[in-house]
Amino acid sequence: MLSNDTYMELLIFLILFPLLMAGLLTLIQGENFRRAAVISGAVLVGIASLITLADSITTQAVYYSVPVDMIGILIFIGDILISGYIISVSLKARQYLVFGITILQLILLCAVEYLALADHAHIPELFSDQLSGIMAAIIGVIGGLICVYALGYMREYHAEHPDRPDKRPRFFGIMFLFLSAMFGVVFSNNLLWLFFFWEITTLCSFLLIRYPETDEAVKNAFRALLFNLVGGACIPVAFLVIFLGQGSQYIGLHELVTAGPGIALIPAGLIAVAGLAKSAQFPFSSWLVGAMVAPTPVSALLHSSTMVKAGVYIIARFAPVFEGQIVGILIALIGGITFLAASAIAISQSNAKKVLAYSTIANLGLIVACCGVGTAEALWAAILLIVFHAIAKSLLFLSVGTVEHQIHSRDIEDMTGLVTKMPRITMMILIGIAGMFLAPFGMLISKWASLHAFVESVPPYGILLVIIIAYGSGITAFFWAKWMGKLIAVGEPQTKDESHIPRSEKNILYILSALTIGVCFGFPIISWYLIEPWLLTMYQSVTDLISLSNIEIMFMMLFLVLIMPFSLARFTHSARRVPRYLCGIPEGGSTAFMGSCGINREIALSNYYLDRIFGEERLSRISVGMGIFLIVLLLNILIIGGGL
Amino acid sequence: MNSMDPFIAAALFIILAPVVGILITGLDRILTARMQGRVGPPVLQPWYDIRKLFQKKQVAVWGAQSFFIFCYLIFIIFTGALFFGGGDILLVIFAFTLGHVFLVLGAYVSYSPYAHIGAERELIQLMAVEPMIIIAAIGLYQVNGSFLIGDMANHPGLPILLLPGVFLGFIYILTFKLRKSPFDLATSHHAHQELVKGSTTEFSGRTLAMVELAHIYELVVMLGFIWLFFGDNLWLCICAIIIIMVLEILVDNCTSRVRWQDAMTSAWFVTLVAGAGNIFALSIM
Amino acid sequence: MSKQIIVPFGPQHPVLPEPIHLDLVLEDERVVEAIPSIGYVHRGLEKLVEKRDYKDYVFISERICGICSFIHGATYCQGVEQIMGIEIPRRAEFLRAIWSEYSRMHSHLLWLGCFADGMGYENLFMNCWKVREKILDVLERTTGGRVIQGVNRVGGVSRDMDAAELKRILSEIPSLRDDFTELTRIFDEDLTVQTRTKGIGILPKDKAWDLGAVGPVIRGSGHAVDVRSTGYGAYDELDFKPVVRDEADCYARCMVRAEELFTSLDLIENAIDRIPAGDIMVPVKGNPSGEYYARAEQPRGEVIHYVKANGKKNLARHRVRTPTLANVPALVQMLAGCELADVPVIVLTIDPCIGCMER
Amino acid sequence: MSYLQKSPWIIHYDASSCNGCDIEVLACLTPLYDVERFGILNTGNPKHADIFVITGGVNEINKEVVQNIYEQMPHPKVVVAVGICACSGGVFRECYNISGGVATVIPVDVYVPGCAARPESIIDGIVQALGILEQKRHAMNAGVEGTV
Amino acid sequence: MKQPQQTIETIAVEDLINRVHSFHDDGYRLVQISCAAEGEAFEVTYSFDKDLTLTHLRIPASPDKPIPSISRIYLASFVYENEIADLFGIPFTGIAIDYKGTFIRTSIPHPFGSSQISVVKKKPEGQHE
Amino acid sequence: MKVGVMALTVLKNLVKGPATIRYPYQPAKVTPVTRGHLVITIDDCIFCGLCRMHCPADAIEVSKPDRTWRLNQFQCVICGCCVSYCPKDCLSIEQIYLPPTTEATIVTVTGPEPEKKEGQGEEVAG
Repeated sequence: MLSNDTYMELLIFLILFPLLMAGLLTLIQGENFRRAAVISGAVLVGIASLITLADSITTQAVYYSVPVDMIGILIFIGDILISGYIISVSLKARQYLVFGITILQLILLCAVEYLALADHAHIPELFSDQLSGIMAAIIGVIGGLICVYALGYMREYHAEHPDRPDKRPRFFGIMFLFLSAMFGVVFSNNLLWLFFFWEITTLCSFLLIRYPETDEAVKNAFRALLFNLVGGACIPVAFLVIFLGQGSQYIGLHELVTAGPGIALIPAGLIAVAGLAKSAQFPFSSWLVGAMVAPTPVSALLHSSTMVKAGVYIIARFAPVFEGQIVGILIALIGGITFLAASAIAISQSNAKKVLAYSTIANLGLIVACCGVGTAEALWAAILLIVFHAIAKSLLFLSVGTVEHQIHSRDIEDMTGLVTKMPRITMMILIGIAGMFLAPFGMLISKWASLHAFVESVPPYGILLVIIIAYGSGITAFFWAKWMGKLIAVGEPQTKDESHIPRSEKNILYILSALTIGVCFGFPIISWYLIEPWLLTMYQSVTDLISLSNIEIMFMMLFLVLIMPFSLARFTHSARRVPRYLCGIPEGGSTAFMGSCGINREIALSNYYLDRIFGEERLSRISVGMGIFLIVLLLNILIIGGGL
Repeated sequence: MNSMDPFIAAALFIILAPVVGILITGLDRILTARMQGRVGPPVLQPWYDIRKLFQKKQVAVWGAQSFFIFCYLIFIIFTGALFFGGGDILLVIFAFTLGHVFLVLGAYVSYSPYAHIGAERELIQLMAVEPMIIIAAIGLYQVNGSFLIGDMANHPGLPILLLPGVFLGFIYILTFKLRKSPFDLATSHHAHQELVKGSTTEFSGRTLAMVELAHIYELVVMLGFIWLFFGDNLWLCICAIIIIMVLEILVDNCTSRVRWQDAMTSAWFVTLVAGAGNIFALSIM
Repeated sequence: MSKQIIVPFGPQHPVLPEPIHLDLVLEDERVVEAIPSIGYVHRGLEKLVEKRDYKDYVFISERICGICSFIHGATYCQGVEQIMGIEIPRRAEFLRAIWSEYSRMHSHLLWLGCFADGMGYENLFMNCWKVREKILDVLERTTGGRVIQGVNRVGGVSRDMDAAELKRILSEIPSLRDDFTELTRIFDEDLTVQTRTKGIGILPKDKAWDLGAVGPVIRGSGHAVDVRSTGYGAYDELDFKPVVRDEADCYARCMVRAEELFTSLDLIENAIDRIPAGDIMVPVKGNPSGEYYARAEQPRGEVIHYVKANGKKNLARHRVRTPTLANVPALVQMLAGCELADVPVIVLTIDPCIGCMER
Repeated sequence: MSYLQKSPWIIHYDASSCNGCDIEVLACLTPLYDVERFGILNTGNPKHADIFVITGGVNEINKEVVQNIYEQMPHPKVVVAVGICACSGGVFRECYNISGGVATVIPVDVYVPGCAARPESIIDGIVQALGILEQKRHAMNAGVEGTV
Repeated sequence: MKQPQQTIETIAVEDLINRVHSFHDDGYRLVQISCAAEGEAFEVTYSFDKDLTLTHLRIPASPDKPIPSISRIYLASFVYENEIADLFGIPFTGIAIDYKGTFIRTSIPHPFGSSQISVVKKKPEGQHE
Repeated sequence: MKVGVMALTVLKNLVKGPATIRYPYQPAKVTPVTRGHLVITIDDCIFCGLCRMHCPADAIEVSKPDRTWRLNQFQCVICGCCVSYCPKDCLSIEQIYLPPTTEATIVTVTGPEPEKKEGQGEEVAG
């Protein structure tokens, strides 16, 4: 095992190396050179993050103080630079709301810094434990894969949209900058640092959403910025509370969490609000849907597998504080309502990326609900959800991106019979979807775990969440299954054509599918070696979270599902082919029928969207309303009620 | 369902469920006929039907549809085995859903109008009943303190006394699961509906036989669920199952099919009021 | 790509006993467009009139449709009798009225059954048809045919009912009335039936008139259009009042038919009370010449038989405007904006008799 | 007796009949005649059906429909022509739009006479068809051309 | 009792639309449109109903001369007009829902049309395979 | 609006038992006037051909020289038209309907030679 020092150097490498790469990539213009740089950079980051993960299995949490004194000032200057940039951009775009909030944030931050200069307890700036390890692995591996995928994707993207400015060096630069920031978020112990990295991710998200430079993209980018800033503004407030009330030693994450609810509840609650905004919970959710204008790798990396996870990560960090608290229950309710409402809205969407976006919001909601409940079992489920979701969702996003470039549409309706045109890619999407909602696969394991967790916790609120999940799981089954159906429904078989897909894209998809299945088999290992030890450090005792017999059953199911396709060949040849039943009047081929007025009509079979019940506008209005109500209630309790 | 070895119980289910299921279905058909003033088929008619379907030559739009139906059958049997083997009730429910998703996919594959609409409706049904089934499982857990069906079946006492609302809600959605009027939206026992045979329209021969067989396994599993509401009172359980079955048949014969909106919203409403209300009340107590 | 589902509905479809076709364009399950097409039963039997003796043609006109069979035959005879100036015996007119009402009841029960079946109420279907068999028994006992009676002749009817038979019919009516009450109560009160019929397929009063709807369709929309009110045949002597309802939806049309069952029973009782003695047929000599639009009220509404003769033993033209054809425009109107599940219900509420419609 | 004979499912199609036979076919399902006693179900779907009960003479445009339904039925299958129109075209044989009995379009196995065919007749016809169904199954298993 | 007597008024094609308009304004219901051969020519009859009394309008027609459709006044006329167009080959202009000759598809075009076909066309036993 | 209005009817059906006529184990319903199929008493037939002329379905063929009266039973609609035209009243309708067959059947009834007895044969049309 690595010594503490080498380990720390690894952490610093993970933060600084992508930063270096970012700078490098911004300068590189040649495509081949960039390719080499991105691939090698991604591989290095991936390996380093995996080493971190492996190491965190055996080592306890490690804390590390950066020996350089001036670095705190540098961070502050960084904060000011970010704010300055945002201010200039927002003024240029006449986004005065953004401008105002940034100014507010800056003032708060200056106040905090002033207090910090006056009274500064020495706490370790960086740390790493099992949760950081897991997060780092997700960022490193998935982030790396997505960056490599983006190489091929962005080339096609610009070939398809010649009207949009080709700023690929900058694009990859920001992607790596983002990776650096994400590592910073998960390794920071000093909340001031964390805030700095947090703001960088917000900025990266803003820059990447507006990458297409269309009016819509710019508008949505500012909306994302605004919502994240509103949330982010809560963090300096939390700092103020810490510095004014509890004492500066609690600016350390570890110190704050272990201090218990008495001290930590108000700052934790405030930071959690920032987390809610970042992870696009109602009422903040609309920014994430808008963010789908960004190129697909961005959606995959920032808006489903990593950046939004930062939001839930921070809530998960404070989960032990929330256990059994009204604040926690409110957060859990926000998560629960988000889960239900976003899933329901996903039913009415036919744009594949929007479906994915809403499903992401929904799953983040479920994670938030678990964290809000804050018991060991709930947290266990939450972390598994983070892992499974990150992998399966990025797989889905990337496959959809690939399909989009082949069929020039991201509408699910246009994916009818994709299985004959692109069997491999379709298989990947199917695995991804199965991973999102079907029994032996990842998300369902966690859903099962969260049900187990909720039923016993904080009665009767836990039951409320159980009821929400009960409804939500039926709803999720609906929209995923209809998508699956669309993919495999074959009207007239199309010619198989997957040759245009760049090899790098394909390989990335293979790896991600393998990972999706792999974590299903490997989740007990993740649980035993990573999550449970981590939970043990947070909670004194952790009961048997998943019994061996249930794991056996899940494995049996998984094997069944994986073995089944081998019987497919048996069925494909035995039957006499007859055209589909069209009330006895097929006409020319088998998808047309002899219609009225002497017109031969093609059958068209669109999915159901149940707009009247699950319409986007209607449900958004209701759930944003509820979200605002709950957030206001939460803030009231935190600020006016003083945390009760 | 006392402390039998889980594997033996599961094996017994796989062998005996078709026998029991076919007898129940046969009696169901006779009773239905009698309620309509007819004589009805022989008791073993479902058995004849299934055997006949196996004797027929296959026709299919695409071969893959049989594959999905095969998966459906296997997972329904797996669900049942898990259930009677005394496994975790939530896992049983999820396996059950998985099985149904395969049925739906089988219906989607053919890209046939009626099968497609049937599949969509099958999903609507799934969406309508899923909450109640999960809530029933949670309710049973609250009473038994265990998610294991093995423990629930051996629970001394009557869970139904604490779970009247859940039981009511469960009976309500049982009608969906048994594909009986008024909720036989996706496919019905008789074809006189707007969807021809709905989701099963494109299946024939062996494939259809597998669907029928899976329905029979499903029936036994669903009746097994009723069992859990009565703990270890064997005779009471059997009486309850008979009464409920007769009641379902009566309802089947006393109602027309309703539209999907009514079906879904009413199921959700009943789930919310009776089911969710019940478990919420239990958690406060 | 638009979120539309385009599917064929019919001609072979289990919910339709007869072939008619609709192109359905759906959004989710809401019908946005439904264009009917027909012609799957078109035989062209009107042409046969040019070949057959006008007296023998009665048997073919009866076979225009197996449900409205009797009234088709009777109306054809009325038309020919009119242009030939034949006054048929009063008793024959009464007998025609009695059989007409029986065939109306058989048709309405058949319809109520199919309608119940169309909304998935199998048991009700079975019960309606069970009662219907009682009507068919009477028809078979008195005419020799269950669905095709074959008793109409130009100049009267070929079969009489003796006093014993009339008495027997009278004695059976109370039990029929009980059966009808039991059945119509279900259509009237059952919750699930109501959710499927009330407010579905609305045909506003003015639209119904403008679209030329006939029979229970227009009477369900509040117009008292019933040709029996004109008092053709024996109806001038019978106490007849048309059944009218104002709801204008599927429920109204259903209830019009249900209530007409009772009206028919009353008419039969009435007719048996007043039936005069005498011949049932007058001899017919010579060939017809002239033209006439003969009207009668079928179970489905007003039917018009146009007969045109030019002194030969074959008529020159026979044209049947059947009620279903007249109701097709109304159907198009009603289908717009309904749910897929309501399509069979609405299609059935015009009581489509495609055999009639396409001849 | 094989299982095929114990569970014959029918599909009914009205090819230009006058309705008389149609409603009698339907009447067979109803309480008074109740063909479900023989395991007969009206499936309404060619892919589930064993017996094709067809009424009425075939006209120009439903020719294709009849052929299509017949084609979509899985083997072994039999066709029962109910009523004289289906047998020979009946009174409408000479109409310009009628091409004759069902046999002009698809092979017919059992003819049920009557105008309209009585329910008892139809039951007889279907029962007779069961024997033919069984023969066809043997032929099919023996691999006779055109049956597999 | 005898059926009521009927009045048939023959008008010119040009007057048709105006007359039908006035019928519509007077609250008449369109009952039917029929067509029959009159010697070599055809006559198309429109029947209207009010208070259960029929009134008929008749116009001469021929396959060469299109008749203006009244479906803009009475939508219901489209069924009859399509039917006459298909069976007699008499063209109508401006039908609201025009099936263009596919309303009733027949084995021979316009069976009732001027190229009068003979009824008998089949041998006595026509049921052989 | 009530739920379960049907229940009463259902129970009544249950109690009363099925209304089914267990055909073919029970005889079919017939009435004295039921039109089952057409028969001829060939002895009385004078082969005038009136029945052939008026048959709406053209099911009858009469040949005076051969003294045959042929009925295509798969064309006859059993309307009874011929019965009413028959000058010798030798045609009649029996109540029993014809059994289904696997081949379309034509019944040929050959009349007796003036001194011979009746002969009846069944011929299958190829």
